[in-house]
Amino acid sequence: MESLVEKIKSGYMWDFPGGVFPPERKKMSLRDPIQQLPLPSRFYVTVKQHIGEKAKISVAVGDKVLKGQALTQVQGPMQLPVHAPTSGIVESITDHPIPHPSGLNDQTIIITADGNDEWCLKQPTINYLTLSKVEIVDKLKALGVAGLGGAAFPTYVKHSNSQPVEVLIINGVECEPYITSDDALMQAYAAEIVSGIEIFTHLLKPEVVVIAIENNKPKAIQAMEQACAGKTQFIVRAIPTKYPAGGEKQLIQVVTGKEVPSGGIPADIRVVTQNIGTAYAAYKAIVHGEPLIERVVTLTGEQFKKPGNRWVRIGTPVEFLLKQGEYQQSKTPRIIMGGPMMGFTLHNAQTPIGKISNCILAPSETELPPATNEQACIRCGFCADACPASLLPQQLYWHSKAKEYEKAQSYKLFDCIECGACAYVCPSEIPLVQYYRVAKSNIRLQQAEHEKAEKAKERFNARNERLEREKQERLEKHKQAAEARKAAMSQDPSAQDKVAAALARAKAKKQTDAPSPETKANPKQSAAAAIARAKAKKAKAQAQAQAETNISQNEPNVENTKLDANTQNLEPTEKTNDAPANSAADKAKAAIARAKAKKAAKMKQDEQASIASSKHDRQQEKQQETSHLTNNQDDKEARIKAAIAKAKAKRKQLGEDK
Amino acid sequence: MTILIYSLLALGIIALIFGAILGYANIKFKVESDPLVDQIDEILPQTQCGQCGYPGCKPYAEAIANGDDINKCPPGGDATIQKLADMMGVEAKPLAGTEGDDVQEPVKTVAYIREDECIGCTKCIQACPVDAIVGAAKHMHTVIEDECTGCDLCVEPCPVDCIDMLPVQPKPDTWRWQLQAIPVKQIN
Amino acid sequence: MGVSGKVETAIGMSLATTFVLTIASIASYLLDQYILQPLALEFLRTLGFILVIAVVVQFTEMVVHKTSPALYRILGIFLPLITTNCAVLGVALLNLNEQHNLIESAIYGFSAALGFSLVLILFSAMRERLAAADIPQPFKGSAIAMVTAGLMSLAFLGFTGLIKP
Amino acid sequence: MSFRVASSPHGHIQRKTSNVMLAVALACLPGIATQVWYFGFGVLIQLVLAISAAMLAEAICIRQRERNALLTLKDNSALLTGLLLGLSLPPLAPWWIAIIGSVFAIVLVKQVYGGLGQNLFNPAMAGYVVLLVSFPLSMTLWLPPLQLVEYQLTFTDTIMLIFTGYSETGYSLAQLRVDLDGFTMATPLDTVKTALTNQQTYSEILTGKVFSDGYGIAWFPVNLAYLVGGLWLVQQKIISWRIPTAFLVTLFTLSFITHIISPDGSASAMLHVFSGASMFGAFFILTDPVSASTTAKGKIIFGILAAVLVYLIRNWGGYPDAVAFAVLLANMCVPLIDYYTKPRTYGHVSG
Repeated sequence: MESLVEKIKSGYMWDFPGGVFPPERKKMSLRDPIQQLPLPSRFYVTVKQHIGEKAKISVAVGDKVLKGQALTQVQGPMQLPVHAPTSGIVESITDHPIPHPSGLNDQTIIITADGNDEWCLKQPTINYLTLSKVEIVDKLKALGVAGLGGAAFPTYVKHSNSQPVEVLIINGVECEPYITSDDALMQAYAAEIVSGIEIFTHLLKPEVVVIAIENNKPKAIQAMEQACAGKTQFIVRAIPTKYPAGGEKQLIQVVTGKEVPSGGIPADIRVVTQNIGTAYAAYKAIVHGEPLIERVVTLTGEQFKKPGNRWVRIGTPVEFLLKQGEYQQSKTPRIIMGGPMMGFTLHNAQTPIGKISNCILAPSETELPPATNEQACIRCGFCADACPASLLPQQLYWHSKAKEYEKAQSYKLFDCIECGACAYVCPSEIPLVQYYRVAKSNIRLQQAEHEKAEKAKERFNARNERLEREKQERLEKHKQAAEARKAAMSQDPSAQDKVAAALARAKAKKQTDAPSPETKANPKQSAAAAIARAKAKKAKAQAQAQAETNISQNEPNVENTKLDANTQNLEPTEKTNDAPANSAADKAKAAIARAKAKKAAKMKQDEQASIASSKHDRQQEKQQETSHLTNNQDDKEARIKAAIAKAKAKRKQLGEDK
Repeated sequence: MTILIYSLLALGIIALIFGAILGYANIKFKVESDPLVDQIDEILPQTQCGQCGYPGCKPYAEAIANGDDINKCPPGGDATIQKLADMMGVEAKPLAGTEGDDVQEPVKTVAYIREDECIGCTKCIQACPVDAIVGAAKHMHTVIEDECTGCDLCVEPCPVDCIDMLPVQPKPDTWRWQLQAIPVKQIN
Repeated sequence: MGVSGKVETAIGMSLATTFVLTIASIASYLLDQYILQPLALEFLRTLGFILVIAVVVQFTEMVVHKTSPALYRILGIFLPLITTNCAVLGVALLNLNEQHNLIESAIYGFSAALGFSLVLILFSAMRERLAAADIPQPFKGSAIAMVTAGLMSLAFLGFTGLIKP
Repeated sequence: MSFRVASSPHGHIQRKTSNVMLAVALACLPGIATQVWYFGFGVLIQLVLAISAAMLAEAICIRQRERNALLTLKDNSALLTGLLLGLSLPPLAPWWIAIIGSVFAIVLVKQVYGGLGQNLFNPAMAGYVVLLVSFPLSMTLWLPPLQLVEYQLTFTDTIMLIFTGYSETGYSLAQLRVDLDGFTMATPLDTVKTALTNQQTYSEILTGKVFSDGYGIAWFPVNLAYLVGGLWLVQQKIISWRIPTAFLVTLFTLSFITHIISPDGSASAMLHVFSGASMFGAFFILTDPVSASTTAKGKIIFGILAAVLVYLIRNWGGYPDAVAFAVLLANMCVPLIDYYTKPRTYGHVSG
């Protein structure tokens, strides 16, 4: 049987199951070549733009940065630096919306451009063949080159593993409708891309390099063939148009007929895939020494008056792009970052462009009608036919909706690549991918919680052992002390009368106690006073809480009435649990009730009142403790003494309870 | 009359034979203790918070093993009840105390010590079942956020009441897709 | 009904029942042939059969307890139920008035058990799928199971007249 | 400005559930036409009765559960169930037959399980079986094809018959069924079964009134019409080819084998495949997406199982045409079949 490489060279192609054919609508954004953009006034560079850990920020607020200067330093594995898109001043480092479906905020470096776009010094290497493999990979890492296909996987990691590579696939498929950023890049910069691919071939030394392009992009295929004219090792392969042919796993299946093992990475079957954009970025980084600060973004959709591809600096806010493309706001505005199949809707216009955002899509109502009502699943199986990973979407939906996560996993939920083909063909318009995402995140959460519980259990057992050990030690110490005393007693007789003298002194002290005035009272009286005072304070706090909850009685929300119920039944338990020693169960229930009541009270009480009242307590304690001291003596030292007294009193009171 | 004796005799013999077989089987198939308890303990969230009325998760696991009902664990929430129901082959009841309103997810909370009011009395350290509070006598105390299981036991012993239970804020990587709650945000 | 909630338990239960039924039919045949007949104690037949079945079930329970504790814990209370399962006694008695010899009664017992298992496993697979359907509140739980059982019996009506007596 | 947030696949093809159900209903048209042509207007009346009863029952159930009734009715599933049931009833069956069948089908077999998509059994066939079992007499009153009947029924006659049991001129249904030479007529399969039991050889039966050159007179074109409708559905990718082919191929081979073994003792393979409700069952009943198996391998097993059951009951069972029973029995095994026929997922070794 001829080896895989010959088979690929002979032009044989495999196919992947399922797949859908959405309308492409790519013409709209391919009319004119890639245009440059003026500089926006402010850039928002998200610190974490790749799969892996955040790098350490190396600039401070107010620093002056030049274009291409590294803003973060790499410290650990799987980290990637980000660079300044233009010269300017670091305005602030705060939380700002990030290009993520959740719309949450994350650490972002905000740079105000000074307009002169001045480059920092670059270290281009004319002939990279002289550099060793490690140096090239480090340069890729230092200049922040990440996969631009959609996953932003740090490129240097892909090139630093040691396994031999049989096939290197360059992914120019771009099967998502509407997006033409790779297509435009190939048509305009074929030569640079090919030299980028040469760098990858130099690094990986694959037996064959396949540049896969969908056969609905003739101009791109022609441009790439011209650029690879001389190179025997490079094969430009036109693959049949079918969504999701561009998915890494599906592309490997089409080109090599092999399947990436579940949970494994393509390198396990000696295949590596790289995106066209990544090849271009690698070329600019190695040969020109320019970090990844710019990428082609397609602005498309009927709402854009001037759709097309633009060179956009990483960190440009989407709002600026909307102005550039002359965006007309429709009744229910909807901006999608990415394509219609896998893109996510943005929560607000301030979100910046990241390394993964290849398209801003602003569809009109008629173009991509928003989903209407979701009907029940009739198990028709259209989605099972469309699924490229040959899963059973209807069973996954059935179990995910019923929260039966073990069954969902037994139907291999985590092999779903969320390409959206099943939801696209579902006649009942069920947002299947949404159900799977919810199920996946719940499963991940449950696993995380299970690990946390595991850790908590270990700590709990460790703590018990510690307490056990301490008790043993204490017993040990007491035993030795007792023996030492007995030994001392037996040796010299004088020890006896010392004990007798101590007893006599104690008796004498008791007579003098009774008549002495209050101020010099022995510890017992002051303890009783402290208990009374503590009870008063607690009653006062209760009364306050009771007053607040009565006012809020008429508030409609259920939460509050539940709280009232707690506070009501709290009253009786409050009184009872002081007196008799109760079992751990009532104590725990009281703890919950009191915590909830306190929380309700705190929500109502503003901060100010609580500080005033606690200061008032402290003053009161101070007078009682140090009668001759004036009150503005060093506050901290007095407070600690007061609390210790209170703690002693409390411990005594607890002692009586047991 | 003889029929009566015969029948008694016959039944007697049969009973004897089978009794012997059963006796023998009983010895041969001796089964040691049932590993059920630590399987249940495996599922419980180990917050040792005592909200189920038992002083910790292990005692509650033993209680479940000999018949206590399985919906007394608020931190575990529905997921734990579901797992316990599958394991014990019992019907999964909603969480105790939340039968009334619709069961929303218990908000995960973490303890937080207001530093300016803490007097370093180490009472909360003794109370914390998982040693998640760092500090020493007369020194500043603080809670290790990752370790704290939100079991609420440190709030009560604190003399100056400076510990609050704050809900955990979702970070981008721990953010969870919500099904219906896709918000339409009014931001401009 | 209780055990047919999940497919695994149903399979476990049907295996146990098959084992019990076959052994019980053989044992009851032997008991009748060699002890009751010669001593003309036919009237003791039912009592003897129940004794035999009880012993066989107890024996299986111990075997299951030893071999797979997990299955035992899930099946636990249902294993002794097999004794009360009238099919077992029914098969034993049917064997007699059909004058089956040893092999016939064994096959008869085994095939009866096979039928029982088939229905039980099908029924449990269906109930497992129903667990996630949003059945209206009054029908949840055993109500819907009864409806399904009714429809199943409706379907089995198709086999009337299959065996020409 | 605020943006609408939605989950990821934003585009969608235009084929909704309602179109799918409607397409299946349309595919039945040729079959209905031939049936009306051969058996008179009774079929249409039964259809109207069955569909209206089904829709009404569904509307009531949905409103019981406080859901938007109009919306659910628009998905045409009740219409399809009513249509399938109406087609399988004898044309002149009394009016309450159709009503009881549809109400039972919708309420007890579908809504009780939670509405569209969650019922385990095919509602139409469950309804048909309940009727067959509880009203055997009126369910087997199949009128012979019109050409053979001596008394031509007018439209008013059929309505009178259905609603009053007597035609305009006072003939009762039984009398009408008498044909030219006096003895009552039955469906080809029925005749074959009764004849075979009283030891007539198959060739003699063929000479009987009901058959013409080897096939049932009316029933062969009806089956042909359903075959045409079915093939259109498969071409439209509304139903997958797996179930019908598996069913027909198995039925054909089985009956062919027995026919070779005992040519006199059993009907020919072609008769089996082209008579009774075989075609109708294969393309419209078995492929009901809700109650059939969903996995590719599962569909084939489902088809084979149904064919074997039909073959068994037809040759040895008590009922002449057992498609309904076979469907229900196969539906019972669907959860088990789905459980064991999971396709091999990408990147996994075994299924």
